[in-house]
Amino acid sequence: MTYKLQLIDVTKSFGTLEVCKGISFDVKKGELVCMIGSSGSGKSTLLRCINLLEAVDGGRILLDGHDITDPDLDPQPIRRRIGIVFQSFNLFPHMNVMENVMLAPRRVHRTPKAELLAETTALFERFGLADRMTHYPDQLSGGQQQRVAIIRALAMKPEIMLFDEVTSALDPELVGEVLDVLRKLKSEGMTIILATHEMGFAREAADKICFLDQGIIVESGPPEQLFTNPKQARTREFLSRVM
Amino acid sequence: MTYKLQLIDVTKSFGTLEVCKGISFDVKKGELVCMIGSSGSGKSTLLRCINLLEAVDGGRILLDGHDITDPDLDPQPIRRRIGIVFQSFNLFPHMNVMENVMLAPRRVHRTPKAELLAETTALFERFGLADRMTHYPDQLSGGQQQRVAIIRALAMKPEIMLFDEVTSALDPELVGEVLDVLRKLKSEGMTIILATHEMGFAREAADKICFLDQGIIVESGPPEQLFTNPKQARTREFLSRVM
Amino acid sequence: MSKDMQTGTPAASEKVAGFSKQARQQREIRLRRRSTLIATVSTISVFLAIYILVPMAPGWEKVQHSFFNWEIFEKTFPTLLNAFLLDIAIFAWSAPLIAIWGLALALARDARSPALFPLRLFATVYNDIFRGVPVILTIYLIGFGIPGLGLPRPWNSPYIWGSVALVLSYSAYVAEVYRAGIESIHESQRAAAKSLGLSHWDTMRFIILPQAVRRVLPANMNNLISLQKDVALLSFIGPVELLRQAGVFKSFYANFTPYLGAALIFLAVTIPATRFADSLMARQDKERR
Amino acid sequence: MSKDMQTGTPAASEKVAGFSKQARQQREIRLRRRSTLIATVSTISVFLAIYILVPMAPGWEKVQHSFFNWEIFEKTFPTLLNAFLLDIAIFAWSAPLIAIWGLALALARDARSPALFPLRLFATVYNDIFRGVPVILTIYLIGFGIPGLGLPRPWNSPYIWGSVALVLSYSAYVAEVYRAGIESIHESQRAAAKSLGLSHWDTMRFIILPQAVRRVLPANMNNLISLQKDVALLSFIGPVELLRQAGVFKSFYANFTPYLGAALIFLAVTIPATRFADSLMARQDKERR
Amino acid sequence: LAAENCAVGKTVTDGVLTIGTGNPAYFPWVIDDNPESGQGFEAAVAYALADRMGFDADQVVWTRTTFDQAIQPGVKDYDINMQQYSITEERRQTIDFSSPYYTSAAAVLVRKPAVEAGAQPNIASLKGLKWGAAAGTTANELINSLIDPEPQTLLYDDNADITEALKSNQIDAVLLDLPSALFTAAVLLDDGVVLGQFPSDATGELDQFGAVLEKGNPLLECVDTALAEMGADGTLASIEARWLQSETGVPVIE
Ligand SMILES: Nc1ncnc2c1ncn2[C@@H]1O[C@H](COP(=O)(O)OP(=O)(O)OP(=O)(O)O)[C@@H](O)[C@H]1O
Ligand SMILES: Nc1ncnc2c1ncn2[C@@H]1O[C@H](COP(=O)(O)OP(=O)(O)OP(=O)(O)O)[C@@H](O)[C@H]1O
Ligand SMILES: [Mg+2]
Ligand SMILES: [Mg+2]
Repeated sequence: MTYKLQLIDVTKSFGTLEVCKGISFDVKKGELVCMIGSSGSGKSTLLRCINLLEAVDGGRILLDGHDITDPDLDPQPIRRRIGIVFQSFNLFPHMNVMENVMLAPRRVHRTPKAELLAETTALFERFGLADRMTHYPDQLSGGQQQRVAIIRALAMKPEIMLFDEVTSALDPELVGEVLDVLRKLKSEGMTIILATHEMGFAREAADKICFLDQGIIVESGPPEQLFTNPKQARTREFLSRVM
Repeated sequence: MTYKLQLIDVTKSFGTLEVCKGISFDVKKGELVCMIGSSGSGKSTLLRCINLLEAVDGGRILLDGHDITDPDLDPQPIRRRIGIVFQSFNLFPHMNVMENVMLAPRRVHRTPKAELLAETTALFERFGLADRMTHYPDQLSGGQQQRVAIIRALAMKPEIMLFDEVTSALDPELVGEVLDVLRKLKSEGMTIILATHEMGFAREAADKICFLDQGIIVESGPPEQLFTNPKQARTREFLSRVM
Repeated sequence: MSKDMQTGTPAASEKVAGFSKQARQQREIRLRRRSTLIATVSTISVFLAIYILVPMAPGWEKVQHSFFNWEIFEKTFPTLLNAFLLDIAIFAWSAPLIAIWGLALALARDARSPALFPLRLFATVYNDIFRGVPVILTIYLIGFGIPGLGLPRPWNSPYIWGSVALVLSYSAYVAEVYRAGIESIHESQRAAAKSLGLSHWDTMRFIILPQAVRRVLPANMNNLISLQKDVALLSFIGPVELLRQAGVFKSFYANFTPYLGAALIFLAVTIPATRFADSLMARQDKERR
Repeated sequence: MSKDMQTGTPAASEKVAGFSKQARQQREIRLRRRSTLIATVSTISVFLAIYILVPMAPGWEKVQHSFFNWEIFEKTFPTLLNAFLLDIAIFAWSAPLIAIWGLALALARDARSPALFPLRLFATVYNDIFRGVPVILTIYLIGFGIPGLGLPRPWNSPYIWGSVALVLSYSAYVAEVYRAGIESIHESQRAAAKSLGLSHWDTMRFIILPQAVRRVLPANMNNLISLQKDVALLSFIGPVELLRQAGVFKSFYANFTPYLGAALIFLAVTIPATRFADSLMARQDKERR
Repeated sequence: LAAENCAVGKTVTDGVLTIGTGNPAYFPWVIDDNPESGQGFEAAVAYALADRMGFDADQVVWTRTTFDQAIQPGVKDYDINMQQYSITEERRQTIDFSSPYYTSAAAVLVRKPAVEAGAQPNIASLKGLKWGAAAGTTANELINSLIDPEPQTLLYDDNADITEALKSNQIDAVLLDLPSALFTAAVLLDDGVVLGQFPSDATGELDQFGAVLEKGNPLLECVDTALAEMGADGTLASIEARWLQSETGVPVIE
């Protein structure tokens, strides 16, 4: 059993709008998978389904081989194993960033305060934000905020991290620092799924690219192949528009 | 007299915050000048000063050789000669796009209705939006909205057009269509000043690049020189971050 | 391509079939049924408890006689309904005046030329005063006071001066709501209008006001609902509208059931109106996202 | 580089020197002075006109006697001030109860488990009823009705039940405000909390409520100001507070000056409070941009 | 109306006497809230007065006002208003009163439980009770000057509210004019007791009822003349005897 996560024929509708029309793919441990595709193609919805923030309508999602879409399961313990970072509105604006990071481990894992403080400080240091621990989110730049959001997810010690266009709301200059963090995570062996518009980064860092269009995976494969030699006309058209 | 617009030592503060610290540059008729620089460097403020939406504190702005910063001048007739398009919140959401375009000529120039309708239709056709004239702004994509905003400014028959990061709020796929409109305007001989983060476009289309940092123009020159061989350390550093 | 991947996936889970759409739907229906059952049972038991326990209070019979007296209800309700027509009439002529005068005040507060400073000052002081004094006090002062100045007959009517008091009070609230709406329109909209060369007044008329008025519609709906209720305060200076009629019946029968009838009539109007305002608000919130 | 450019620019304009910063500032100061002058002159002339013209109106002497009677003002004002202490006391013990009960109602309306359906239903119906009925009616019905159930002496006091009526009425409004605040917190904040594995209640307590309560502070300030004014309605079931005391004086002297005194006392409290709420609101709007 | 009549040209509507009363008008001053019937003390006085002034019964029109409305300054839409207004010097600043048509004793109304708890018709005992009164009336003044009770007096808009407050035991005692007190005790309460009445020398002028007229109304002289005649020839006394219960038997408070 080498797959960390498998999606099998996942479908999801909002009312009459079919957003995922049977999506299947799998992610090995330590892999970085990039999802690309135009706005509204269903990338965010898919990530939210994996994190159980949305219930799927059909199909299965297997985490370490266990179906996590079973409606009788308590979703909370599963969510803790899967970290997610959104495009924006990530941090809790009324707490300083240290409190942001420490809240969930304290309430959910009941980690003792001293231990937690040490762990948190270590995390902030690792990502170069040790001097910002008592700042409030709005005192930080967008890039720093996203890095804190990543730290917060990591503090729950997840097995997979999902990133939903984490650089889209950033000024171009701040994109780099967030992508650096992703590179670092990958090099440390984290399993990562990433929805992004940063084609350069996808090409450089991904193990696999999935191109979504209108709720289905049109094409997927290693970045060199997909970017240089796309098989599908739709992929070619999309790439010509964004590159 | 070949300069369409000259800025001479323009300064502008908000309270104690000096945003423009003596900015001088000039634009010839038919030229496209790009302003680049990191967030907060003062690009938007400068464009707003040129359009007289903000009053400068010191220095002069000459349009066709006439100082337009004279506080005794009525700003309205001058503003009509200078079109501006913003990053977002451009269109009036309660009117359809045709009404958006026709309002100002009707109220300001008092153009007769029939003539105006013909002109407006011609403009929409020229920019490929003839079939969207009765749509409301929120029924259009971001790129289409920006194109309508450009049409609206053009309907006042301005002599210069200012663009303030008109593609920053757009999905990457929609950026292209707006840049195409800019190319077209330039080819038709419009004088253009543009604040942008799109380095690729700046390099390709601009006649001159000005790099702003902390309220001064650090370096300016033709794009090949500035991008390939920047003289100032600050410019080099900025370019390394965004390219 | 995706088909390929799917068949390529090893069937590693114990539940090979997964949860089919039908199975999932059936489970959901079952869950929903259970919820409905729990909800129904718990609701019924709570109401039953109230129904059984309250009448066991020692003074219940007296209270029932004084407050829930069917006989008196029957006798007074038609007259109460009739009296409510006066509330509606007062509301109907006050509301448009409030809308107009409130808008004028909002524009006066927004006046920018220095020569119009007295206007701005006036509007500011006006709003402070009329929002600061309880409506009932304004009604007493204006409704009793102005006619006391010796106005000749038809012009000293409490209907007129009571309505004037309502209009004066409520227009201050409405003006503030309009002003909030005007200020909520993004600065860029003004900038866009200005950059096109539109005048201050044209910008207000074509760009700001249409958006502002629409945006504050729910807030103004709530003001209207309050107004509908405060029309009843006119009764304190004479007009025999619903509340006064209920009070007359109360005095006459020394029984409070007519007040209950009045409350029911108010609810019949205000609940649908509130629902409507809430739905307006919700729709607007949704649109803004 | 920029220095270079500047000197390289041909001095094409007629006004070679441009407008120096000093010249510009002086011009601005001059302009501002002129505006101030215009404003002052126009304000003074308007007030002068009022001051001269109004006393020429035919009924002015009567008005002065009935409304602006210094003698009666002097005689009644201290007692009025004293009566206002009761308003303050009622306000002081009602406001915290309203805040707590309103929050409880808001949470009840937000309850999601089916077993809590009666709670949700209750909160919904409660809010509809108490927002739909004029406060004065609620005060009559509860202030007279509940004590009528036969409560023993200290527990049947109109102070208690009048306050209860206020609390019941106002908590419905406050609950709606809280609810709007809770709903205004961006969906992503809930999603972020959920994705970290926080429970529903922890999310509410640590993430949603702290933000929501802060966000609706200005709206709740406005509710408090309304409450301060509606405390006066308690007078209808007995307590002799400011409004009643003014009414007694009015009847006794057949003169409206005491009402004016009452209005002044209300204004002294509500204007600063309103200003404060407005500034809170403005600060919040600014922050949100 | 005869041309020489003193009311000519002085009424709101020519040839008609408009009389204001309460809404509702209370027993025993007006029976069944129907003043047109002439039943009840004030209704009967009104018709007798109208007759003296030269108006036939069908020339009398009734209008309703609240208690407060009648004593506010300004133009009135009635000629005279009769709803148990006590004549006071302060009120005379703003409105005119006719000469009194009735002198009422101020009576203390309580419920049985208060009597059982030991309430007695003397000042010392009354001081300890919780008092209520109608806000616009002179009763509040009388309570303060005659009894000066320890707990704060509660004030209400009308008799119905007072009755309700008595019933729910929020107050122990109210001060009313004697006829109203007798009526309330007998009809509105199951266990009402008129505990006592104040001697008229104690209450001074505060318990004389006069009709209210607009300040400076020339009709006043007419009304006063008519009332004086009615007093002199015993008309008022006979109306009183017919409509108002005998006051004997209610103890006088020392
Ligand atoms: N809660 C919801 N209710 C209804 N429709 C929704 C909801 N969430 C998403 N959608 C719709 O589903 C479709 C897919 O949305 P999704 O956010 O997954 O796309 P995306 O690929 O992430 O796009 P983007 O690049 O803009 O983030 C869109 O049409 C969107 O409007
Ligand atoms: N109206 C204002 N009042 C106060 N400060 C302002 C105002 N407008 C702009 N500023 C400040 O002036 C500085 C320059 O802002 P400006 O918008 O001109 O920068 P910019 O180069 O356009 O940045 P961006 O790339 O983010 O648009 C910023 O620090 C900004 O906060
Ligand atoms: Mg998305
Ligand atoms: Mg900008």
